[in-house]
Amino acid sequence: MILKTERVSKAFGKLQALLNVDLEVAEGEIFGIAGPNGAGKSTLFNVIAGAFPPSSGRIVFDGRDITKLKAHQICHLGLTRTFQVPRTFATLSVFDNVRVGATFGGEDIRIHREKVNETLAFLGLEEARDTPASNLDLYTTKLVMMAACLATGCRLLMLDEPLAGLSMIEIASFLGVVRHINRDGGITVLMIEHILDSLIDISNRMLILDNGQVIYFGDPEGVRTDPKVIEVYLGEGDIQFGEDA
Amino acid sequence: MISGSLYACMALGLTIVYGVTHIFNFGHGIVAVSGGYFTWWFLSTTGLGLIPSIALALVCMFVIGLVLYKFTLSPMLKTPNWEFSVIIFLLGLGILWENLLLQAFGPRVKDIPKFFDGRFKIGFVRINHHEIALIVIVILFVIGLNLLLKKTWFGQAMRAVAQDMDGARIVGINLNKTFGYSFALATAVTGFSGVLLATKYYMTPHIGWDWMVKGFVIIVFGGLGSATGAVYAAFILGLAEAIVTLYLGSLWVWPIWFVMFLLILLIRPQGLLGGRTL
Amino acid sequence: MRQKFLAILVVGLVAALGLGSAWAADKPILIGAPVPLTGPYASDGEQMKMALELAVAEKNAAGGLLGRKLELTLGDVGGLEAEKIKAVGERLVGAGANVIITGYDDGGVDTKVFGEYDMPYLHGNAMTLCTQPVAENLEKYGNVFQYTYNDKAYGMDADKYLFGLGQEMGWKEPNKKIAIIKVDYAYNIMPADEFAKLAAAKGYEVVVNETVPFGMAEWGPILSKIESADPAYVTFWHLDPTDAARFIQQFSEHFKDDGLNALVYMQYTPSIPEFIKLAGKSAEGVIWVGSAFGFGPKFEDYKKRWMAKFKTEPAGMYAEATRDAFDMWVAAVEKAGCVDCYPKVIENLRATVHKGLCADYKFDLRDQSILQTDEYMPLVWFQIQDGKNVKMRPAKYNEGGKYKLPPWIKK
Amino acid sequence: MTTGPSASPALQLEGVDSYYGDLQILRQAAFHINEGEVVALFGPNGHGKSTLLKAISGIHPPRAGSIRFMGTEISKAPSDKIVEMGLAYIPEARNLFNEMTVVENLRLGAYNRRARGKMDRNLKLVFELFPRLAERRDQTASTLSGGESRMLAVGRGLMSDARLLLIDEPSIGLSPLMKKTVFGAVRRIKKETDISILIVEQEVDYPLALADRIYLLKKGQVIMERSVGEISKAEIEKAYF
Repeated sequence: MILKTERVSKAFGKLQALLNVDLEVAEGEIFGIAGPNGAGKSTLFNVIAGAFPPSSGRIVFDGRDITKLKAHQICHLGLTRTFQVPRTFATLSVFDNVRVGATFGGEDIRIHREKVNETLAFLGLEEARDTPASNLDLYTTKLVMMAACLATGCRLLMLDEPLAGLSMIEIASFLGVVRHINRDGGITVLMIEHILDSLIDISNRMLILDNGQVIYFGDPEGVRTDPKVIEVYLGEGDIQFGEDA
Repeated sequence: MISGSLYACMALGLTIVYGVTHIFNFGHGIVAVSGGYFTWWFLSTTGLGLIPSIALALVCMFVIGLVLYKFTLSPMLKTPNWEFSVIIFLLGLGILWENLLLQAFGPRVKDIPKFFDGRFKIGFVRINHHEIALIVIVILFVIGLNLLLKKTWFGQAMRAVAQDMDGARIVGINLNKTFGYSFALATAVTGFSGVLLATKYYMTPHIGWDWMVKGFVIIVFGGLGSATGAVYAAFILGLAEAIVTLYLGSLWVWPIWFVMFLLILLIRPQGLLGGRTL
Repeated sequence: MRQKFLAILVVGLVAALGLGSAWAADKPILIGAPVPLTGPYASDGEQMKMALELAVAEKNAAGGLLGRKLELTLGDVGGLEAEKIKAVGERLVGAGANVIITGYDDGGVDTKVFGEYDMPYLHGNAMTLCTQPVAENLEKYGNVFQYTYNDKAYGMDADKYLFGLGQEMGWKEPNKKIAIIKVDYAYNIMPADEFAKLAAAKGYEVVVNETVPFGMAEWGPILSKIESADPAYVTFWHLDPTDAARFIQQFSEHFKDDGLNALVYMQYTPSIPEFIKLAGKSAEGVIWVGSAFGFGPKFEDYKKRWMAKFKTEPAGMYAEATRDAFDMWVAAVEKAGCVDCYPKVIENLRATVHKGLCADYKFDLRDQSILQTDEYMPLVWFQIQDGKNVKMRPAKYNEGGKYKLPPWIKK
Repeated sequence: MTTGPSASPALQLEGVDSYYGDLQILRQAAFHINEGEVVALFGPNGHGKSTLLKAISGIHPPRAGSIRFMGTEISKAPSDKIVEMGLAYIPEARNLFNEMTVVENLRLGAYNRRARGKMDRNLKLVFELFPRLAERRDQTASTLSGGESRMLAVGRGLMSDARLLLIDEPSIGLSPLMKKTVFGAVRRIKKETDISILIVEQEVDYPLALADRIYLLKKGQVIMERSVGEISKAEIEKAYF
């Protein structure tokens, strides 16, 4: 197990965002998380990545208790994340954006350069290396964000709705990159996504959250037929129009 | 309490302008003073009573605000870096206007009569009728402003612009018009605070700068652009002023204000109720 | 060759100087006046300006000084900031001022600014800060004259007379406690501290000692402090009439019902007419001390001329003191027979015994400030009675009145 | 109530050019929407879909070309006038008033003079379409979930008494169930009113099931027009290249 959460709960005032969430991610797998809007998916990421501590419960990463660690400490241990809203440094070039990630490692400048170049090559971003981030399209921006995470030298990468806003073709090629990172880079991936077909397709195992609680855990294909998941998340039928159905 | 309520009134004008248009009005103090001077002038030359004079003064302030916006600020807002040029412009205009007041009315102190004479006593505390009147007026004023913001189309438009400018345009609000009327309204509100201040503390053309600095501390303390925050901050700082004067000496008021100011910026960088808007 | 060149140069210079002075006879004599025309002291500054304008106009109408016209150049020193006085000073001297006259212009650097030059500088700053350098280096700062006494004089004077007043009005001090409220300014801190020191030596105890900033609007907390300390003397050292009026107004309201068994003393401020106008009835019974200005036959005549020119009354001591300074300097120049023979003019100023509009002036030769005695430029004690300032002492000024118990002392 | 597609265009664009600074986004864009029609606009990211909607709604006016709405030229009209004429833009970013309640947001949707009188009627309609919003009417907008705030944005657009809705990427970030709800509401608008709708989307499935016609926008130009039924999802994907 590279990542394990034990009965993790988080409350914001009266709002119970997470309740006793148990999660186990095995080294080398792609793990998918889905669930209705407001189910607590992003909160779970935030708690794991150390943006804020859980109200109760324990988080273990790579055999180490990280429950109380700060975000940057967790990052140093090799666990990084991307955000739903693309965040890059607009005026910096792609190279510099990625280098900011690499600098977290605290090694000397030469090693950074190499690592950044390596990462850019790995993700096929060499051509864009000198483009300012503000001139990139959405797809490339997402790749750059991911590159910046990888350059920290992480072992577990958490992606928060990486496919949102991408066209079908872009989705397909982005998933290809994720597989490449996973297989050839040896990086474990934890991914939140609404585009369920894609998520089922790429994940080794999946978890569905609803109201802060785990309602499904296990085989991705099983998601489609699980009655509880259909009730709160998928809705009946294939293409249907919700409330007037 | 009393200083608090007067500060609140003054800070509200600043907050409206900043909240809606993101203009920092560095001529704010002199705007307040102008309200007082107009009232004083109508009172001493027209033979009108106090209330009509105040009303007339506020109408003047509103019109001046509107004209100022239409012919100077509105064109400036279209230029890049307007945040800075507008600050400098308003600052310069404030100084110019102050000197015009000085030329027109001389440096002597002016005052506006109290609304009520007399006072009463509760236990050991003596309270003037005038001070009660001031507090009541300010409370009514805050309530009225709140109603305006919440219950009228214009008020809702101001809030909408303050919260999301693009959203406001999407629902069909004319930004320029809303900016203009907000600026005019704020000018009148600020002028009114000057009237109230003048009934209690007298005024000279230059006194506005003191008021303005206090106003700035209050609105940043309260959270930029938050009207409720400004009112809370005004009362908190007014109370702090009284307590500090009593126990430490009045020279400590400013230092303590700034310590509180720094503390709140450290603990809550967005200010007391920052992030919330009109 | 070189000697010849030098000779020509010398001849040229002498010729230029000769021509220059011949030309100078037509050139007006320049009076530089650094005064506060904007900012918190603008109302005093306006009086200084008017006083000098009237003086110049009258002197020119009478044929000028030594046959030459006088001309006034003003410079605004605003809120009396050091950098302003410096800039204004350099400008006035640069313009060729033959004398610098002001009511007041500063809190302590003016002596250094004008001491650099030779022309006489007459100011009424009334501060030890301004006369100290003169006392320490008469050689260098010999051109600096302060035609008022020093601030500490108020403190010494208050100690001398304040505690005897009770007897005159049939009031016995209930205790030996003193409250001191002073504004954060040397002119007021110096005498207040001096007073505290001297009074303490007599066994009085300072129970409230507040330094306040300018622009103090809400006096409630300080009044509460006074109420709980219950002193027999409340002394108020300030120079802004607005702040002082707010104080006395809130004071009289505060103690209207329960009273306060204490005398209220004020330094200087009520001499500015604005004070009584703003404070109204609430100032009734206030005892205050100011300079000997604003009364007497010579002043009445001056007032008439003033009103003829300006259509308003002269307001405050600087309407008058600035004129006295001007006259002093005119007398010194006329006695010397020349304007820019500065050492001679300064010599004459030092020897001055000037009969001013209201009181007489004689310089203390140690620091070139004015002696404060009953004979020369006395401090005058007033009480506000029936809305008027009534002179109480020195005896020669007494208007026949007796001190009355102020309204807040309840029997 | 339903009148179905009619022949006279509600919206007609001809030769629209739009720039951001020196960068040209739209090149001679042209298309039309008939009254009562639902049209879907597809196209790769960054090729001008959102810019097109901003040009129509007056948020970012075009530099050249003609935009006619109900027969009136609006390419130079200010955004508030365009809203008043009955054209509502529902941006992908939602642009809600976060510190206001749901119902305050909706009321502001009826800010324009024409809509004010019909506010109560339209409010009823919106609450009928989105019962979820009625439940949360006094909650502040910032506390809504992603799907709910998307509903609020659509609802606010309807409040303007719109005759044409421009909806930008309604499905982005929504769960499958939420998508069904939002598109379900769009279908009800189609069935029960004669409001015309333009949907810009990445996800093809729902719009294909809803729309009467589709357009494809690529490199700032409308390169393809098809009636639904004439084209499959796979063909659209292919056209992206």
